[in-house]
Order: sequence, then structure tokens, then C-alpha cells
Amino acid sequence: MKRIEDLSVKNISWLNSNSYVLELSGTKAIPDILPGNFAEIRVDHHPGVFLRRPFSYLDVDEKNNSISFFVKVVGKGSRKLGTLEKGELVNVIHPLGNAFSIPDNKKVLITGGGSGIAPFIMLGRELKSRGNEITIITGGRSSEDILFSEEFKAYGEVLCTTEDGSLGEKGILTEHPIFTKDNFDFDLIYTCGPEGMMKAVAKIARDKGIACEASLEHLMACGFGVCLCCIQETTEGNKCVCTEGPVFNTNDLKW
Amino acid sequence: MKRIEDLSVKNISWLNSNSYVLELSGTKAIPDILPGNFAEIRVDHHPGVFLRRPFSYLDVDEKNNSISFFVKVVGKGSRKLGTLEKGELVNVIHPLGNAFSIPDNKKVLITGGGSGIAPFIMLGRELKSRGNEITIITGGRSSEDILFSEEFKAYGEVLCTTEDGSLGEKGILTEHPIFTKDNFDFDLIYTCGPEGMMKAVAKIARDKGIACEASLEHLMACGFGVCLCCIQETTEGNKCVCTEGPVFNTNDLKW
Amino acid sequence: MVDLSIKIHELELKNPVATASGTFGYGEEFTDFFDPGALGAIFIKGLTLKNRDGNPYPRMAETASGMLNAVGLQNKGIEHFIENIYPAIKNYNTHIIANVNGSTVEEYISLTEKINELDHIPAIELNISCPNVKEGGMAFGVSCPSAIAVTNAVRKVYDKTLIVKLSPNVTDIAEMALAVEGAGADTISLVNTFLGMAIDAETRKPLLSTITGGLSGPCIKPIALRMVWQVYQAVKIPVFGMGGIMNAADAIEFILSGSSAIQVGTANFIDPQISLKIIKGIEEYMERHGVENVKELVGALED
Amino acid sequence: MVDLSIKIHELELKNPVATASGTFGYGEEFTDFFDPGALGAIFIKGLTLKNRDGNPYPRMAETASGMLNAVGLQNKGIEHFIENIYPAIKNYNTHIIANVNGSTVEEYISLTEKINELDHIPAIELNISCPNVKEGGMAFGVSCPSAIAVTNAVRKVYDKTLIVKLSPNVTDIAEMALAVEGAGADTISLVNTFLGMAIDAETRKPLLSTITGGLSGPCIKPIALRMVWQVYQAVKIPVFGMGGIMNAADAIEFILSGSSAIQVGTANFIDPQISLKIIKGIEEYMERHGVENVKELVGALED
Ligand SMILES: Cc1cc2nc3c(=O)[nH]c(=O)nc-3n(C[C@H](O)[C@H](O)[C@H](O)COP(=O)(O)OP(=O)(O)OC[C@H]3O[C@@H](n4cnc5c(N)ncnc54)[C@H](O)[C@@H]3O)c2cc1C
Ligand SMILES: Cc1cc2nc3c(=O)[nH]c(=O)nc-3n(C[C@H](O)[C@H](O)[C@H](O)COP(=O)(O)OP(=O)(O)OC[C@H]3O[C@@H](n4cnc5c(N)ncnc54)[C@H](O)[C@@H]3O)c2cc1C
Ligand SMILES: Cc1cc2nc3c(=O)[nH]c(=O)nc-3n(C[C@H](O)[C@H](O)[C@H](O)COP(=O)(O)O)c2cc1C
Ligand SMILES: Cc1cc2nc3c(=O)[nH]c(=O)nc-3n(C[C@H](O)[C@H](O)[C@H](O)COP(=O)(O)O)c2cc1C
Ligand code: FES
Ligand code: FES
Repeated sequence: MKRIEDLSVKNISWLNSNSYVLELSGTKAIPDILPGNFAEIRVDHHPGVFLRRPFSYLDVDEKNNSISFFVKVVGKGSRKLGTLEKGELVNVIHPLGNAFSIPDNKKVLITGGGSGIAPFIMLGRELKSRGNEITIITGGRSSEDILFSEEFKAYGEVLCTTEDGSLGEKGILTEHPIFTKDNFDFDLIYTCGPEGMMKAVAKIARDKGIACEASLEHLMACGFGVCLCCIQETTEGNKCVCTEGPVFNTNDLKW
Repeated sequence: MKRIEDLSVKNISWLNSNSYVLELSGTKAIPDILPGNFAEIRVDHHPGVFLRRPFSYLDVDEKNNSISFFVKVVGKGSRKLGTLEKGELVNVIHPLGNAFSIPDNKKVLITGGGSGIAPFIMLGRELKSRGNEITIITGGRSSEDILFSEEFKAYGEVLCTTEDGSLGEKGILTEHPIFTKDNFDFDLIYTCGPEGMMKAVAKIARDKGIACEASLEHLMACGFGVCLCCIQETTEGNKCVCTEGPVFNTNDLKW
Repeated sequence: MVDLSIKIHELELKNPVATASGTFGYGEEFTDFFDPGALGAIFIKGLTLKNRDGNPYPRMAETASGMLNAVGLQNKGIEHFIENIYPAIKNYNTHIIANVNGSTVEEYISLTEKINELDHIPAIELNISCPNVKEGGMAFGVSCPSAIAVTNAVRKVYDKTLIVKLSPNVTDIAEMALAVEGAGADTISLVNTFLGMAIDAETRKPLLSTITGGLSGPCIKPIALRMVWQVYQAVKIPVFGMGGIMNAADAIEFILSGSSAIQVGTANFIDPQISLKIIKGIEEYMERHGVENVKELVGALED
Repeated sequence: MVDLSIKIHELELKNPVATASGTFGYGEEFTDFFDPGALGAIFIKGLTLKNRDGNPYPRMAETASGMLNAVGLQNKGIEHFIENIYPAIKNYNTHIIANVNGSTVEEYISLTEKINELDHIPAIELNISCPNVKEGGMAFGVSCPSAIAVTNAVRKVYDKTLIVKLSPNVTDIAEMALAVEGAGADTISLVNTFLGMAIDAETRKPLLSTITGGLSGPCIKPIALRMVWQVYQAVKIPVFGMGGIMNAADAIEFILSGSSAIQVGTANFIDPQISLKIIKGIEEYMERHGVENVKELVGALED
């Protein structure tokens, strides 16, 4: 069940020049959160920000009643949230959206670009606990953008691409040699990041007949299914990204 | 000459539960400021505040390139300014408006209510230096509202009224016995505060044939004479409070 | 205890706070946040005769103190509503009001006839003001003859409370209000969204797939308030005001300028509990000002 | 170096940034902040034939992302302008454009004739859209026949650049634009302010002495932008767009939707140097996007 509540800023830690982890904690037990779910965060005290901003959960700490988000600064709201002080209250509606499917004992590939890596910390942990064999590949412009590698290493093999070649393979994510290897035999691919990247990953998946789940980052006004602004065309007509997504099987998308 | 500049918050000191002194300082020499002048302060980062807010100078510290304002919290902007941190930048257009007239060696009465006492610290100092004999009377709801008495004492006699009788005479400002004394023989009366109070003071002055100057606090959109929103009806037609005021001889007002 | 109840034509509202069509779904999405039964009424999302996919993505753009939408009346059609949604919501402890949309007068009539059958829907809101559809919608609401034609036609087949929702995209709102009053409207609601547009300077592209969309939120409040005041002075039937209401003070401003009741729209997206807070806020205001009955505030603007 | 110059009818502007009438005085109040000669043009505050006191105080109310004003064309009349103000401003190194207001067609004509004599005023802006006067003003700008009548009449006595300023308070802005184009306008400027209203819930009183006033600022930008785009598509003459422009990106949005040049209004109150910053911002944008000539951006919205 979704709820609306004020949480307080526990910590903000900057990871590089344009992204940070925002940790919020409450006094009540946090709700049940699944990998892929997101929250709608209200950005107060900024004249230019009217609507809430959606962010996927980066992680959940049930012991401390705290949740965290990985935020990439792209505009007014994401910048403002990064200037909050410890103890300030932030109004949150959550948890929202559907979740990634979690198979048992399969071989899975996780592909994340930019802020799209956010949901994969929780996803990776869940996948690992269910006996899956995990490969994670993240892409970025330069080494600065390749984040959470240590965390990901605990789940499986970690690969990366950078456009400037400063870390891992040079190029965009789908240019990584893994995609052309003969033994590219995953059972399921997950993707989250810029739409171009997700479409490229989905195409590879489709070509190879592998199931693929993408988490979409559509513009949202409400986040809980009433405004109908966040729709995605699917084979079954328009679907709400906020309630019927953000996770979709890419075969259902008209990509 | 007026100018626009960023000044930094040097200090904010709260005087009671709803008013504070805001001190701003710059790196350049501050402009020439006369008693009665005001500044238009921009309130950033508050969604509800669109226009600047006008405030009279409380004091000027030329040695430290700093200026200060006495701010009473009445709404969004005045509240927000009080939450600024030391070092934050505040954009200011100043100095604006005309000034009180300063006679030499006369007997003057200063009457201030609420935030209307702000311009009288500078005025009192100037009057004193020009050999005037000064009486200052301030009014408020309770003793909490009677501020700057120490500073005023350096200039002359200090009286006060409070509506609840917790300090000075009980009642509103114009109920103070001084106004009914036989030797009420001032050459000039200054007034600033709620319009009702200023009108009452102006009436007494007119009845006794004493000149009276009032500093008006009209709503302003620009503060420098272009929007024509701040007008006051006078015997010579509409005048701009921001450029032809805020100080008016009350005989010129259609009060 | 102050009395918040108000009668709008034959509708007895327990309080003057309703939620606006298209911003509250069918109410179901809000049950996690509060009991919709606390509301004066719920205007459910726009219905059409047949399934409508609405406009392509993107359909939303944030603007200064507001937003543009170009949803375009996405809904699964009246049959789907009757079978799958109506049964779940008909027993809410408040009035469910249907928002009725057509591309032709005939469509408005057929849709109204079907809704007329539904016992738990005591009123319809005739939407002649949707700016986001190619046919019908706002076209009906920006000229007197067509507004009269559709109101007249619907009036003939409907005898419960008929609310006509006006478009603000007109030169003379009072004239439109008089026209639909004359054509049989029991109540007028206004405003629907203002036709607006947003561009991304960097990409040189419009932010909405449809280029233009409907503007809502606090940015439009001053214009909406003026229109409500003009309509209140022009007509005798009650007015349901809206446009940028974000808190109780805004709601009271609309009531003072002549709204018998108000609708909360875009604010629901930002704070899903806002309508509950507005009800409480009106109550507090009345207590503070010694107003016993909310009716005393309707049109009580002083000069 | 990018080329910011643009020709509007016979006016050669050094850049597309002008200041809007009523928000920049006669330019003199700004000389402490920057040299008005840097501007493409200055639209000076509204002139009338005779002295006008304007409306009583209060004339201003702040709103969400905007403000209402009810100034009501306060000015000392054309004679006073010619004798006391014109000599001081006529040699600014930019175009001074007079904003012309009348309560009758005859007044518009007389005023225009007097301004026609002034060599350093190369254009007039015919204001048929002021919402804050009882007679004339917006009344001319909300119906085609009267807009045509006044434009026609003024055209007969004026052969410099005639700019007609449209009111946004209409159902069909393109129709109004076509009407004044047909009546002889060389250029169209839009939008003037939207008729709005504000109330203090606590006192139950309107915040303006006139109850209603004109809404300006970023809140109106989406509607203004839509109207500029509609007018650009409807007429052949150039468009001077405005409404809520606060920065260079806003200005570029207006240019992309069809404004040959833009006017900065309310923003001048908040940042008196804003028009200078907008000129710089457009220049930077053009450099960043490899646009050599600002003309290339006019109407260059991509679908
Ligand atoms: C389900 C979901 C999960 C997301 N998870 C994350 C995450 O974990 N970390 C993260 O950094 N970002 C995430 N995003 C994207 C994030 O919501 C946007 O980056 C953020 O809203 C931008 O706000 P802004 O005020 O900083 O940008 P703005 O100044 O508003 O605009 C900057 C850019 O961001 C885009 N944008 C603006 N508003 C939204 C919105 N409501 N939804 C999506 N995009 C928008 C605009 O199109 C524009 O290109 C997610 C989005 C969705 C829909
Ligand atoms: C020349 C001049 C000098 C002033 N000097 C002082 C001073 O030294 N100390 C002080 O505390 N106050 C002073 N004021 C009043 C001060 O400007 C207002 O209290 C302040 O602008 C209110 O802003 P707000 O956002 O807090 O209030 P809002 O939330 O905007 O409104 C609260 C109340 O303040 C009034 N108000 C709002 N904006 C203005 C405005 N621009 N001008 C005047 N009143 C407004 C409103 O009518 C309303 O009743 C002065 C005003 C003027 C015109
Ligand atoms: C996303 C969205 C969808 C809307 N859908 C409808 C609709 O289906 N029918 C209707 O009559 N009005 C619709 N409206 C208009 C609102 O009901 C309301 O008239 C308008 O938003 C102004 O009120 P507000 O400023 O409080 O939002 C919609 C508004 C929004 C923002
Ligand atoms: C205080 C004020 C006074 C105005 N006076 C005039 C005027 O005299 N003549 C005129 O044509 N427009 C006048 N306007 C309208 C502006 O020129 C402009 O059309 C409008 O404000 C929209 O632009 P903005 O949102 O950038 O302010 C005035 C606007 C304001 C805010
Ligand atoms: S964001 Fe409102 S329905 Fe999805
Ligand atoms: S506040 Fe604009 S002219 Fe005085």
C-alpha cells in the first residue's frame, strides 16, 4: 500500500560532480519495497519546481528505517534536493510502480547507463539471493560515471564501457564485446538508462530471443495513476508507466 | 546614484519572536544613504515570492561596508529572509527614495509603530548631530514590541505605549499623555508605522499647526519609479511613493 | 460546529470541496491516502462513448506555477466504465459525477442516455471545454450557438443535475454562461484548462506531442477567479469554481467570488490529501471568522 | 560574431530585445543600471491625449509567478511628454516607440498625429488591449470590427511603422491578428495582460481598487507563446512577442514560435538589467548552436 509521509534527510553523499546519494529516514517502519519500485519526492522551496520528481530506490535499510536514492543532477529539482541539510523534511509518496521479475537460478545480464543504474543494487541483491548468475555492465561518458562497481562485484561479474575509454571498453554500452560473444546465452536481460541505450539493448535481446525488462523514465505529473501523462504505447494499447510500469517486458513495447 | 548588487549576509539577529535585524555587507564602498531611504531586496528560492521587497535602512556601517535592516515577519518574503545563512548572497537595488528633512537646533518628535521604527535610528543620529532636541515615542502591542530603546536614549527622551500596558503607557501611540500636554510645542513631527497610526499623528500635527513627515509603506512592484503601482494621492495629484516618497509632508497627503 | 453543507441544484453536498475531472481518476487511486467519502463530490475522469487512446507521449510539461497536459480524454469508453468501474465506486459515501465528452452532439446525447441509467450518478458535467481533442471538446465551448445546441440536446434526455463546464478560452465568459443557463444548465462549472504551449529552446521542439495543451495550476488562478466572479454576477444558477486551488485560502477566494462549491484539480498530483486539508481549512476559517454556514460566504466579496 | 540584427517592417533593430510599454518608464530610470542604447528598442509607457491620474491605490497584487496591475495608463498627457520628456530621451542610441492609447477613435487619431511630428519616434504601438481603463482600451481589442476601425483610422494618418498590440482576452487571437493586418498594421505585438483578479480571503476584499487588473509575468508565458505561434501562422507581417519573458531561453522560445523580436515586461521590475542579460544569452545560444543570423531562428520551431 502506498503512503505519503515526511522523511528526514539522513545523509547526502556526492559521488562525483553531478550525482549523489540521498538518504532519507523516518520514524515508522518503511513499507515493503521491491526492486524497480520508485518514489515521488516533493521538492520544496524552489520557485521553478511545481511537480514532484520520481526516483527509483537505490537501497533500503530496514534496520534504520531508511531508504536511499541515487540522483543525477539534470535540472532544477535534482539540483535542489542535493542542497538539503541533514534533518530537513522531505515529503515522499511511495512505494510506487511495479517491480522487476526475479527468476531462480538463471543467467541474467544487467545493463545500466547514467542514473539507470539506480534500481540495480536492490535488484542484484535479490537476484543473487535467488541463485542467479549475474553479469552487470554499466556505461558512462568517462570513468567518473562508472559507479557502485564495488557493490556490484558482490553480485557477479562487473563490466563497463566509457565513451572516452577512460575505464573499461571504449564506446557506448552496446558496443561492449560481450554482446557479440558466441556464448551470449543469458536467460533474461534487465536495462535502465537513456532511451536510446535501452532500445539498443532491447533490440539485441529480441534478435537473440532473450527476454528483456526495461525500466522507463517517463515524465510524470502524479506518479500514482491518475493524470495519465506518463503513458507508454504497448502492444495492448497505452499503459501508465507509473502504475503498470516502470518495468516493462520490451517485447510489449512498440520499440 | 542607485545600483544593483549582490551583498552577503553578515548576520541575522532575532530581536523577538517576529522581528530581526538583517545585516548585509559588500566588498565595495556602500553608496551614500540618507535617513528615510530604502532598498529593494530580492527574495530568492521561495516559490511564493515573485517581486522584490522594500525595506528602510536601519543603519549603515561605512567602515565595514555593511548595511542593516529591521525586518518584521508579516508574510512569505520577510519570513524567508530571516532564514538565510551567513555568507549567502542577497541581491539589492539601492539606495531608493527620498529622505526625511533635517532641521538645525529644533525641537522634534519622532513617532514609530511596528516596523515603522526602522528608519529612526539613522534619523535620530542625524538630527542629534545637527543640534535638535529629540523626543521619541514608540508604540506596540506589548513590551516585546518596544525595541531599540537603548539606541534611542542616546538621542533624547524616549517614551512608549503598549496596548496591553506591559511597558510605558497603556493604549495606542496617540493616546500617550504627551499629545495632550500644554507644552506640546514641537517644530516637526516624524511618523512611520501602520497607516491608522500615521493618520492619527498627522491629524494631531495638523490641528496644532506643526509640520509632519510620514514615511509610507505602499505596495511596490519595482521600487524605482517605472511601474506606477505605488502611488499616493497628494494635493498635487498622484505621486510615486518609491521615487517622490516614501517620505511626505502630511499636509500634502489627502489624509 | 460550523455547517459546511451546500445545496447545488438538487445535489446536497456535505461540504463544498470536490475533486476535478481528470485529476482524481475514479477515486480508487486515492483510497490509500484518505476516504473519498469525505469529499463533497468526485468528478470522475472524462468519459467518451468509445475507447480513446488519447494523444501520443509526451503529454505533460511543467510551467511556472503550473503544468500543461495533452492527455486527450484517454479512457476505455462508457461500456467498460459501467461494467468494470462503476460497480466498485458506486457506493462511495459521496456524489459521483460523470464528466461527459463527445465529438458530436449525437455522441453527447448517447453518452448521457447511458449515464442516466446509472442510479448512483446524480449529476453529469458536460465538458464542452477540453482543449486536447481534435473534434468536439473545446470547439463546443467557445461559441454560443454550439454551446447552446449541445446543452439543449443533452437537457432533453437528462433530468438529473446538469452541470456545464465552460472553457476559459473565450472573450466573454459571462455571455457563454448566460447562453448555457438559457439552454437548460442547472449549474455551471469553470474553468477548464487554458490553451497553452511549451518549447524546449535547446532542441527547438515543442514539449507536447500535440504542440499545444491545457494549462492548469496556480498560474491560472487570477484569471479563473475573475471569470467565476463575472459568471456569478451574470447568472442565477450556482457556480462550481476551480483553477489553481492549492489550499483553503484559495478555495475561500473562489467561494467569496461566487462559487457555491469548488473543485480541486492539479493540486491532487502534488498532495493527494490536499482536498481533505482544504475541507479542514475552510472549517477553521469559518470558526475563526464566526461564519456558521458556508452559504454565507458564497459571493460575499466586499467592495 | 553572430548577427543579432533584425528588420521589422522599416525598423532596423540592432537586436531583437525591446522593453515593454509600462515596464520601462521612459528609459531614464534605467540609466543607472545600463545604457538603454544597448536595446533593440524601447516601448515607452502608455501615452494619452490628456493627463490621466490612473486608478486609485492599491494597483498591484502579487500572484503565483506573476502580478496583477491596475495602473490605468497614468501619464501626464502628450503635450507634457513632448515638452518635458521627449527632448531628454530622443537621442538614445535605440528606437523609441510610443504606446498610443485612446478612449475613442478620434483620440487615437489626434494622439497619433501629434506623435507623427516627432522625428525620433519611428513607430507607434497602438494599444487596443489595456484591461485597466473603463473606456476604450481593451474594448477595442476584443472585437474585430472595432479593432479594424481604429487600426484603419490610425493608418490613414500615420505612415511610419504601425504596430498593433493585441489583447489575449479573446477566443480567437489569429482572427484578431488577421483583422488588424487587413486594416493596415505593419507589425503585431502581443500579448498585453490577461484580465485577472485577486482577493484577500481574510478581509473578503479585492486586492485591487478596481477589483480586476492585468496579469503579467511567467504565469502567462504558456498562453502567450501559444498565441504568438498561432498569430505567426496566420499573418504575413512580423510579430513582436511577449508575456512572461524572464531570461534568454524564454526569449528564444518566443522567437522560435514566430516572434521576430521580443519585449521584456514585468521582468524589468525584478532585475532591471535583465534585457541586457537576455541579449547576451541569445548571442551565446546562437554561438553554441552555430546560428549565424538571428533571423534563422524566427519561427524555426520543429515539429
Ligand atoms: C520511474 C522513474 C524513476 C527514475 N529514477 C531515477 C533515479 O533513480 N535517479 C535519477 O537521477 N533519476 C531518475 N529518474 C529521472 C528523474 O525523475 C528526473 O531526472 C528528474 O525528475 C528531473 O528533475 P529536474 O527538476 O532535476 O529536471 P528539470 O529541470 O525538470 O528537467 C531536466 C530534464 O529532466 C527531465 N524531467 C523533468 N521532470 C521529469 C520527470 N517528472 N520524470 C522524468 N524526467 C523528467 C526533463 O525532460 C528535462 O530533460 C526517474 C524517472 C522515473 C520516471
Ligand atoms: C518604503 C518601504 C519601506 C519599508 N520598510 C520596512 C522596514 O524597514 N521593515 C519592515 O519590516 N517592513 C518594511 N516595509 C514593509 C515591507 O516591505 C513588507 O512588510 C514586506 O514587503 C512584506 O513582504 P512579505 O513577503 O513578508 O509579505 P507578503 O506575504 O507578501 O504579504 C504580507 C503583507 O505584507 C504586505 N506587503 C506585501 N508586499 C509588500 C510590498 N512590496 N510593500 C509593502 N507591503 C507589502 C501585504 O499587503 C500583506 O498584507 C517597508 C515598505 C516600504 C514600501
Ligand atoms: C491531467 C489533466 C487531465 C484533465 N482531464 C479533464 C477531463 O477529462 N475532463 C475535464 O472536464 N477536465 C479535465 N481537466 C481539467 C480539470 O478538471 C480542471 O478544470 C483544470 O485542471 C483547472 O483546475 P486546476 O488548475 O485546479 O487543475 C484535466 C486537467 C488535467 C491537469
Ligand atoms: C505595471 C504595468 C504597466 C503596463 N502598462 C502598459 C501600457 O501602458 N501600455 C501597454 O501597451 N502595455 C502595458 N503593460 C503590459 C506590458 O507591456 C506587457 O504587455 C505585459 O506585461 C506582458 O508582458 P510581461 O509578462 O513580460 O510583463 C503594462 C504591464 C505592467 C505590468
Ligand atoms: S504520472 Fe500520472 S498517471 Fe502516471
Ligand atoms: S514601485 Fe514601481 S513606481 Fe513605485
